[in-house]
Amino acid sequence: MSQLAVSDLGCRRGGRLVFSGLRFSLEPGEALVLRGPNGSGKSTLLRCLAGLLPPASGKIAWQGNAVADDPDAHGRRLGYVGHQDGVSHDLSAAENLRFWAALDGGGWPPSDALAAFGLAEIADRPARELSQGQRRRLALARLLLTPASLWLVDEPMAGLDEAAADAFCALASRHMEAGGCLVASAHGELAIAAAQLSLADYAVADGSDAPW
Amino acid sequence: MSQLAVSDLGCRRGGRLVFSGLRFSLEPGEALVLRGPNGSGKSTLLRCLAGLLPPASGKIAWQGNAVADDPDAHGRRLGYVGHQDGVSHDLSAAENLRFWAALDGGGWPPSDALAAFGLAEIADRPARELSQGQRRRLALARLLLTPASLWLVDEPMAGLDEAAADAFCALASRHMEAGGCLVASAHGELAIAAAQLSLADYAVADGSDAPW
Amino acid sequence: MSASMSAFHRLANPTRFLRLADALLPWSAGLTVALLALGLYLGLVAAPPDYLQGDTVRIMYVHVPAAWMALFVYTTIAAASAVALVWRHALADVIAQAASPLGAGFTVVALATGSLWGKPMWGTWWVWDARLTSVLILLFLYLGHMALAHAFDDRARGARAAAILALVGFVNVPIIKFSVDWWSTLHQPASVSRLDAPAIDPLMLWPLLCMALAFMGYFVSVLLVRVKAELLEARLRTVRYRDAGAR
Amino acid sequence: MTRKRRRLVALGVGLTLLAAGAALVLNALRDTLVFFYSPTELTAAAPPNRPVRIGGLVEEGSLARDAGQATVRFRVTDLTTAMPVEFTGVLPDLFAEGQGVVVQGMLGAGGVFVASEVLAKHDETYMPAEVAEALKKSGRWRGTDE
Amino acid sequence: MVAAWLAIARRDVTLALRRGADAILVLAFFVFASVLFPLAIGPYPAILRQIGPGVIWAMALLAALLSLDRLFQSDYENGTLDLLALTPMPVELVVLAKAASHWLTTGLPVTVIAPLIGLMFEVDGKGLAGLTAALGIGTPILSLVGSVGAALTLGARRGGVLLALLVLPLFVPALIFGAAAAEAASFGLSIVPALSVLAGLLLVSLALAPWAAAAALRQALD
Amino acid sequence: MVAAWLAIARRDVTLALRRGADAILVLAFFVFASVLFPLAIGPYPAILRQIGPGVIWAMALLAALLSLDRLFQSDYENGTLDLLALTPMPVELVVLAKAASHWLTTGLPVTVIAPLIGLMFEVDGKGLAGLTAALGIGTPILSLVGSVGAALTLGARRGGVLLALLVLPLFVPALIFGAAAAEAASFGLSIVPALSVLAGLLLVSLALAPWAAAAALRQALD
Ligand code: HEM
Ligand SMILES: Nc1ncnc2c1ncn2[C@@H]1O[C@H](COP(=O)(O)OP(=O)(O)OP(=O)(O)O)[C@@H](O)[C@H]1O
Ligand SMILES: Nc1ncnc2c1ncn2[C@@H]1O[C@H](COP(=O)(O)OP(=O)(O)OP(=O)(O)O)[C@@H](O)[C@H]1O
Ligand SMILES: [Mg+2]
Ligand SMILES: [Mg+2]
Repeated sequence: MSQLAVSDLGCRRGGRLVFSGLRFSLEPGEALVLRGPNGSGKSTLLRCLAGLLPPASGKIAWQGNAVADDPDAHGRRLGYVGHQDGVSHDLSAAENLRFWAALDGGGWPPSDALAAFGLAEIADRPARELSQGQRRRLALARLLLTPASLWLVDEPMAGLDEAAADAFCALASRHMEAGGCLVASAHGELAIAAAQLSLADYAVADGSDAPW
Repeated sequence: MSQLAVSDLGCRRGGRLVFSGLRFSLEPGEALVLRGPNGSGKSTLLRCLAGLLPPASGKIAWQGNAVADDPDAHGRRLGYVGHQDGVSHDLSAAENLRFWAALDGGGWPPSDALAAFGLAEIADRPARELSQGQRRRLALARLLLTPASLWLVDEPMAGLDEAAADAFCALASRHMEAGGCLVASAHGELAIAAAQLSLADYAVADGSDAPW
Repeated sequence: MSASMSAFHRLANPTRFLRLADALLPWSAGLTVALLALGLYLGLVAAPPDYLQGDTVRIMYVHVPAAWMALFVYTTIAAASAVALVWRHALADVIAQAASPLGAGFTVVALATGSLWGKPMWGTWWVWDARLTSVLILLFLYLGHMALAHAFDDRARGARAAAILALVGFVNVPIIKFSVDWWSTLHQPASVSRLDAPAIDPLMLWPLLCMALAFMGYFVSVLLVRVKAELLEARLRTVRYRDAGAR
Repeated sequence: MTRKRRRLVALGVGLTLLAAGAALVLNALRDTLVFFYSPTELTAAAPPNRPVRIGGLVEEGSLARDAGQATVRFRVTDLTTAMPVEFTGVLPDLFAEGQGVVVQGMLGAGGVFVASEVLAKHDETYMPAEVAEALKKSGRWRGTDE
Repeated sequence: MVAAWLAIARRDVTLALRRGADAILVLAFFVFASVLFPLAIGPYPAILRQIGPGVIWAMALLAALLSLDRLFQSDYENGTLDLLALTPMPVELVVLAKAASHWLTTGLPVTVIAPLIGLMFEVDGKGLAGLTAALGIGTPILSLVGSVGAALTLGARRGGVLLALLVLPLFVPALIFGAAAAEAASFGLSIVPALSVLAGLLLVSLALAPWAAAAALRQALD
Repeated sequence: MVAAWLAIARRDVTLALRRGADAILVLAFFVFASVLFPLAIGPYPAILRQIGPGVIWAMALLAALLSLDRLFQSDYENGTLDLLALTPMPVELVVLAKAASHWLTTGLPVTVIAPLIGLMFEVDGKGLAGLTAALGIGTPILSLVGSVGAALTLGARRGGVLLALLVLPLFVPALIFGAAAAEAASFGLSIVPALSVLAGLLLVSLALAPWAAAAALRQALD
């Protein structure tokens, strides 16, 4: 029984079917990189795997149990970073992380997570004053706060410089060595040993607009 | 006399001096790619070149004339795309471009610009329903609407798929063949013949906070 | 403007200002104390009671100078703001921001003494007439100016925003001044600052002018101290950053 | 248009607007914001069924107190029209015949203004009592009780 | 230039209508809050008639204030303001276009609906005419002056508070003369003086507000 | 779970205070509004006394609405809401935390400052007591009911209209009984009936609002 198994999955976004018939499975310690042109549904798939978007068809299972049956448990085992950073501009970098740690901690302490992404020096600046890449680092640092076993990350490399990209890849590899799974989307290189999945293969010619 | 000449430039952001003593010059048809770690000041430099941020020191000249002397003329010769897309979510893709064309047109018609970035099919969708990369394409398509001679683009490749990245590089090369200049920041590859400038070389150890 | 010129503006003037402030401060402070003592004596002891108001009139020696200063300080801020915006002169920003709380203080004093005086004279603490209302708006403008200047993480931005506000709000100053002439207010028209001779007896006028000068001296002295403190603090910041950078 | 020309045009338009606006305001100001109406205005207007304020001078010799009661009667005049006023309550210190006054209340039946509040209006002259006496004696008194 | 100006105004109106946040929400606030007064105070025609114009003006002011903090905010956050500053259009005209569309989506609806609300307050015909005329001239002042406040507080730490603190005192003259016009009308006095003061204020703010707001916007773009 | 709930409420209060948009704006709003009314209506104590409670309720309503459309909006736009939905905390409790912090930064300051404003309107002691009690019970209703509206309108094409159309009618009962309490008090009648209706409304909205808002939030996250 695989850790994460997806069968025959189809997703609808804004009333249009984006892809269908998608299937893959991951064992503990494995990673999957989603590929595909813009608008092919990588983000949609990640949201669906996270439980933020109900699937239009098919099933997502964790250790054999459908995740829809216990969304809370699924939420607890997840670390999700979407296109949007989920950073409050009026809080400082450290305050942002401390908030998430208070809500759902148990992993690294916030200060260590900041340091892991080279943000220790600017921990006390309001997030509105961070550069694009610094804010992205902050979003990724959130992954470390919980002992999540499944990381879902949308274009982790976008906006990161080389050092931060290396740091992320190293941390992701460590996560997988510890038995974690990773599903990430990417357009360019991603220095992580991973299977590749091309969303274009599952595209729906013209996503019908009818919800029934 | 170069087209764009920058001498001894220093820039302040949020009261901190980010870099200083920067100098470079571009001839017609030349491109420059800004490199440097997150927070090294690439975006700051681009904003400064656009005239959105007054320099803390130094001078920016276009064909020998300081751009600060005639900001309007500078605005007219510019095409600027920052980290933020400048896209109104409540307008459709086509409406967004038509608005900018009405304000400051004279280049490609909006529908051609959409087509150049493969957005023709989704032209009538509200921008809020576009994927990350589709929205980024829309922002870049704005560059084509005016006959600008200087393109300033912040991380053009971020979020673009291969096709879109190629399209941008091709369009940029065409722009330069026509005598245009380009200054772009990038973390990864950028398939454009260009000089490279590393912002890290001009970093200020710890920008002082005093306005005098 | 060349780079060296702007560097001159940035560095030389605050330095010169500091020197000037050091030279001026003892004089203005001394003068303030002397004038205040004299004014208080003249106003509270020497001046005769009014033929109508009796001794209540002595509130005038505080109310009127405070009200004048409330207007004067705002005018100063507006002028400094114009200088700061046009010539981007940092010292003018510092002056405008240092003056703002002082002006607000004077406005509060004018409002408070005015109400105190209004109860026995008019029979009410407060009415919504044009003079009183426009002074209240002046207080709000001062508060807005102070709040805006401190609302940004970047000081320079706060200073510029506050300067723009100060200029826009200046329209209120002539309204305050002429409200008593333009409208039928409960507040009296001008007694001193009028085209013909003052409608106030010399025995009462002199103490009033003396107090007015004392208030002005107080303003100048405190302003100098505040500006000096701000300049030194900025210098300290510079040095601290430079040291940190050198290490 | 060059930048300079455009700036000049903008400045010109701005200043014209400013001047026109200021002229309009200053020209119209006198009769607008009224803290109180004069008795003449109030008699001329339709009798308002609501509280208003009237202002003027307390007519010389019009003040009468009802014996044993706190009610006072006087007339407020703007030197053209005088309006009878009735008030029950505490009068301010400065209230006196010949002094300025602002009265709030309703115009009652029979043209009597029933006041709910009386405010004294003070003028801009300040002088010691002796000087006032001297002025009155010498006939150079320009005060309000003329 | 004119076409470009119209493009900005049209876009803002389109956006406001499409979001609905501004035009109709503001109108709903206005109607609802005004209607509350008869409910809360009870059916005393004399009092209602007297407070009617004042309540309507105060509500028009608050309605304008309500929609102000969104005047530049979303354009500021999504980078549109940067781009607008780089077009050949002077920033002053951009402000004017924004203020115009703000008025079209708040001041104008309020002015149009005000007579209806006045009727509920049993304001008489003359009073209604005075009120409507005053609102027609006075609400553009609110949009213009408000644009200065909205621009000044962009990116400020306490944006909302500041906006209220800065803008409401500057609204007061319009309020006073607007209410004075209605009062004069119901007294049977001429409303021309009050209206011409309002018109004068409008001209003055037309001259000063775009300049001040543009200066504020430029410094906000750092 | 309790600690996590407190973390959300604390963060929201922190954000509100840091932005200042909510807590202090409410106070500024009240002071200014109370200045606006005498200015607009004219300084007639008898009338001011009568409209005082109505004005204060109208302002409480406006203050609540003023901050409502930002209740979830920025969290929605920057992706925080996605993440909150994934935490172990049930979305219903997230809503409750948000409504609580909304009340702490709007309803509570309104209730605390209301007696002062009432004094400015020369409302008598009994009236003030009734007013304050009614506000204390009534303003949480506004926050709870408002959270449903705010959640429903997230990302909707005509968000603002919906917010107005859905929320305003739901506010009416609270307003009517709130104003009735103050009126009863100043007539010397018992305020208990009005207050117990308010308390009943509060319990009902406490039961229904989090559930409805959570459902709305879940569908907004698609
Ligand atoms: C809260 C109530 C009051 C406020 C806000 C207020 C405000 C002012 C202001 C702003 C001025 C300066 C005007 C100018 O420079 O032209 C002033 C002057 C003056 N006020 Fe008041 N006032 C108040 C109450 C009173 C009262 C009750 C009296 C006396 C009955 C009074 C007597 C004067 C006098 C004599 C002047 C000097 C006029 C001159 O400049 O020649 N004020 N007041
Ligand atoms: N709005 C802002 N206010 C204040 N400081 C800022 C602001 N934006 C960026 N900074 C700071 O200015 C410095 C330069 O930022 P800038 O955005 O130019 O970096 P960058 O090279 O573009 O980085 P990235 O690769 O992450 O985009 C950084 O230290 C950053 O924290
Ligand atoms: N919020 C939304 N509402 C409606 N439709 C959407 C929304 N977001 C995306 N879409 C549409 O759904 C499809 C898939 O989008 P998605 O964001 O999953 O693509 P993606 O593969 O992540 O693309 P990118 O590489 O640009 O991030 C696209 O056609 C897009 O236009
Ligand atoms: Mg995507
Ligand atoms: Mg950058």
